[in-house]
Amino acid sequence: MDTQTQAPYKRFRPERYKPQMALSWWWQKPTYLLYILRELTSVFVATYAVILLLTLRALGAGGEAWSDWLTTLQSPGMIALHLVILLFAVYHSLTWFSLAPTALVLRIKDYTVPAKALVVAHVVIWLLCSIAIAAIVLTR
Amino acid sequence: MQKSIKIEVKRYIPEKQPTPFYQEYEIPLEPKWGVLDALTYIKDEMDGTLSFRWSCHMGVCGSCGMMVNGQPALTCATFLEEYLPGPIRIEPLDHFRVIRDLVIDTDDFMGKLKRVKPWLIPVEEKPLSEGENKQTPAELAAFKQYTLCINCLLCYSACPVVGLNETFVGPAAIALAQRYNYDSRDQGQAERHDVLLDHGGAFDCTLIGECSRACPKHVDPTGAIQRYKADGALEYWKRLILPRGAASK
Amino acid sequence: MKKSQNNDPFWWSFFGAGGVFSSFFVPIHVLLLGLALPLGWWLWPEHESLLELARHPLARIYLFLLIALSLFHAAHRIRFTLHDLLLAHSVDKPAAFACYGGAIIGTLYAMVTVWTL
Amino acid sequence: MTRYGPDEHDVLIVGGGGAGLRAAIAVAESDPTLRVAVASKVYPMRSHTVSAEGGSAGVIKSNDSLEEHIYDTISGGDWLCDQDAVEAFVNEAPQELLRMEHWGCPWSREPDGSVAVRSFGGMKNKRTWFAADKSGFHMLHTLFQTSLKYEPVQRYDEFMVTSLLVDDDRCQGVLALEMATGQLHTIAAKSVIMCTGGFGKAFPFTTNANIKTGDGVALAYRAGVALKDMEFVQYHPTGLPFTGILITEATRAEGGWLLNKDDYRYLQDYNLGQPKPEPVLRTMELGPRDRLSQAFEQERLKGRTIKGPYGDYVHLDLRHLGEKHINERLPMVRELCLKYEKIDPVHECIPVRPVVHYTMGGIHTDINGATSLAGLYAAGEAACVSINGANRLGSNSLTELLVFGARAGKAAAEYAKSSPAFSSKLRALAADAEREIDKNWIEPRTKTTNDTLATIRKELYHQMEAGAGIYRDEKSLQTARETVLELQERVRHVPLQDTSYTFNTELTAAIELRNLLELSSAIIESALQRTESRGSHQRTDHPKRDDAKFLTHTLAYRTEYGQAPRIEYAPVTITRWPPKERVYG
Ligand SMILES: Cc1cc2nc3c(=O)[nH]c(=O)nc-3n(C[C@H](O)[C@H](O)[C@H](O)COP(=O)(O)OP(=O)(O)OC[C@H]3O[C@@H](n4cnc5c(N)ncnc54)[C@H](O)[C@@H]3O)c2cc1C
Ligand code: SF4
Ligand code: F3S
Ligand code: FES
Repeated sequence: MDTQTQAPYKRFRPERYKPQMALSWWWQKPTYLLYILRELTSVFVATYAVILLLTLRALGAGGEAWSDWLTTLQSPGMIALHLVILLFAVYHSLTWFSLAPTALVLRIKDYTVPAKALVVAHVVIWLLCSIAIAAIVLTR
Repeated sequence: MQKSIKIEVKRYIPEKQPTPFYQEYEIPLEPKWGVLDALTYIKDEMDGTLSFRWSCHMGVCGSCGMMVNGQPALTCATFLEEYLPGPIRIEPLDHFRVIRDLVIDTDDFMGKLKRVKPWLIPVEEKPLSEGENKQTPAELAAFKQYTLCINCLLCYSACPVVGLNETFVGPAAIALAQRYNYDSRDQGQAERHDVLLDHGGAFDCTLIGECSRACPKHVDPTGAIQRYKADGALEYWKRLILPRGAASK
Repeated sequence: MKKSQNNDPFWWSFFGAGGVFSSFFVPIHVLLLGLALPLGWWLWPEHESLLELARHPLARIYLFLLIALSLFHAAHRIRFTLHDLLLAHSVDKPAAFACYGGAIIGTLYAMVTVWTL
Repeated sequence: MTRYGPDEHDVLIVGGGGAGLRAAIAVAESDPTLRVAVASKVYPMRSHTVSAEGGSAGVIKSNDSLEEHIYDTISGGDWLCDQDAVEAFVNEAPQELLRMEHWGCPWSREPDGSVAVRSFGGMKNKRTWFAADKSGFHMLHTLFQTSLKYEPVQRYDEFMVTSLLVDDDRCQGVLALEMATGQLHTIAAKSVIMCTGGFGKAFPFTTNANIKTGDGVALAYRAGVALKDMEFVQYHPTGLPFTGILITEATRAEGGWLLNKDDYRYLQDYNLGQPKPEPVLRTMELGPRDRLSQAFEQERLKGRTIKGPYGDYVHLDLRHLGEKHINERLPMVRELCLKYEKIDPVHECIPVRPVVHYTMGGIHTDINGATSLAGLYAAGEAACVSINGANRLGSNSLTELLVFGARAGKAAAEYAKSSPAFSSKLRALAADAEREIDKNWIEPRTKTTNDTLATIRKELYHQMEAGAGIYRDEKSLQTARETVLELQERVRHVPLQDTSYTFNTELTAAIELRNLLELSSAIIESALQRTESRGSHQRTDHPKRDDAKFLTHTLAYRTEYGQAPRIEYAPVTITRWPPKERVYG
């Protein structure tokens, strides 16, 4: 039997309707918005990496360059920028830690370490690291 | 006591007009009714032309997924009283082509499902006479969660990446691949790497996490995908650095 | 087994490492060097002693990794976010080029900086 | 459609449930050159096998024996089983279940890694393999996923088969409605296997899914094949009152109790043994389903059940099992109760009532699934091979899908290889069938009636529950008989509102309803003429089993549309287990 000559049951061949995603999709659900904010933290992380690089440059360029750089840092614009960066950086850290358990499944024999415990562990380590860095820098 | 509730249904009948339209129905509000019961009521008593899929009415066949007030949901396991006083807006699942009314085209998904080789790939066939493969409860627990997927596709319509990127195999398919990867009886990971490492594979996921929030069976595709990314990246480096064929067989 | 045509796992590895590094260490640096010190919440350590600290071999490695990995982390994310926000596959190639390119340049610059400190 | 190959096959399987998929794999394995296809009106993993919870029986433990499984099945079926079929079934069950294990089915395990088994109603020994309480779900998905690896297996998903193409006295394919387009396809096949499941949807309160409308059984019936033992319809004693959602027998196997409105374990009053705190096999709550459902009905008549908005009910008490045990062994039950009844079985009793669950009757086949029509095979709940007799034992059905799915697959493959070329009239036959559909359903009708599909369906439900329910008698059956025949006439005049060709679910519902009506009339007529009580068929006017007259299979043959069937009888195969009284407790 050939199928080619098989007459269609009715002339009709339906079209599919393909919905389009709106440009504003990320605005339509709170969780999407939080996601986009989380992704945008990367812009600030990158910005800070550049600032840190400039800081090192200034540090390496001698005492005068360093105090110039400090003055720059003290400008209100720079302070404001750092505040924003800090906000996003902390959001980045928190979201990163809260998602860490998704990739990490710790199983000790029959016991699976609950995700919450892993998140808490991350936060604790984060705080310890931060204190350590602060101590090293500030006790100079 | 509220006696009735308004249901707005997004309809699409290709013979009628090329774009969808909304239609409203006012139906009696019965205790214990699910959204699906409302739809069958409409179909039986008000409008025989409304098309939608359903079968088991117990949240296990996976055919009745729709958008309910903008969230993907299994309509047989979502209840009217959760949406009082209404109205309730019912639409076909997002990101899929629509065939008719609330019926979406799932062929693309069926193809993707097959691509990840969701079957047991043992090193060699074990003859029946040797009995069962031993698998301890702990080994079972290592992949059990990923076996629970009912292919309802809620995760696909929750995930923006699915909507943005047609080639993405998607959360459920990757979770299913992981279901076999983590099965102590399976040795097919290498074959599945070929798909999951490639374009459209796990690395297209940007960890939005909506898939897991939408999943009615707590499969946690987000976790499955993230865990894959860790395994997959390792495999990638092995394939890059080690001579051909030396990476995991 | 076939070689993957897709380099995303490569970039993702750096993205992941960068994510870990930056989430643990970036906030404290912002707080210290960007706010606490300029605003005088603490006495400024001397330029000399700071420089000495930064020249410690471990510190050099640490600083280099922090900058480079943060850049790669950000590059990967920005690339995908651009794609998600603009809904355009056509931007992906140029975006990838710009993002990863930028990260590579930044990394080289960081290497020189740290080396010559 | 590029997705589908040419519509010509060696073996076509209608139905993508457990039986259909197992058959497809059997064909593909027996000869990879055969062109095999599965046509299903829903995507295979949506098939109703998905909702089976409890498990699948097969002897595997060393303290169990094949002999015992055979005996439990035969006595459970009130001696109406064909004993040769039961023997084959029990013998092949373990290897089929093992094969499922080798295909990856996530069976629950013992601590040492071997497969765990649980007890089940009517079984004297623990032999039910299970995957938590989602056994059917896991089996169906395992079969479906495994079937994907066999390249020769093609699929026609969401194709509803509407007619068989019969010429030269053999079945040569089907006509199927592609739901997405409304196109009718002629699918030619050397042999066809009907795996379309049961027809519990003829009743209002049922655990069965919307798709269980017995289409394949009706198709075979229309093609002249006899329907066997249609009067035997199983009520499951524990369904949720409104939704009919099944609360698996495993709840009772794990130790659940049935309590009437006085918190009394009423089963002890019905020859089912004495209550013990621990579950005891083949007694009390672990008695067979027919007995438990009948006990409920008796309690109801005595006014000792609880009244609710959706009918009377009793309580299933799991509270003494404790939260940990319930979560481990019965997670789905807890989930279902929380969702659909808003109660937590850890702290509250579950309201339950008997609901229609399984249809023992079906297409009359031999031990290889072959029917009297050459080229037509059947397996699964659609078929009646006769291993279930007058009452199926829980957990035998899933195994039946595997054993007889595989057998039918092999037999159909053999037949296809030796069968002659398609007859030249196939195209014309298909055109006829197509015209029939068009005439009956598609052509716009002037409105001459106020009937709708829903009103007719409701009337059918009412008649089946009242006339052919747990207890039946001459009078109730007669009324049901008249009404159902009348409904068959009325349904022909119902105009459809939906004139679209695209996914017209009103059209498919109409076809399904017509199938249900035909089957219902076969159920009723078979029940009317069996003037005895046996297993699930209980006649209040003939309360005794009558082996002298009725140790026989009922065969219902179709006469005219809208006429009652012709009933004949065929002997039951008895080999080593002569009929005895059925005792439990
Ligand atoms: C709630 C519930 C729990 C159960 N629990 C157990 C248990 O614990 N143990 C046990 O042994 N048994 C159990 N059973 C019984 C068992 O699940 C069924 O008997 C069995 O699954 C039937 O399988 P099947 O393959 O014959 O049909 P199904 O799985 O019902 O599949 C029928 C297939 O036929 C297709 N089809 C139907 N009509 C057409 C048509 N016109 N055209 C094309 N395709 C068509 C459908 O699409 C579907 O794919 C349970 C049943 C129910 C309802
Ligand atoms: S992963 Fe969850 S949401 Fe996605 S298809 Fe499976 S069950 Fe549905
Ligand atoms: S929502 Fe989508 S992006 Fe990944 S984590 Fe889930 S698949
Ligand atoms: S109808 Fe089956 S999942 Fe809702």
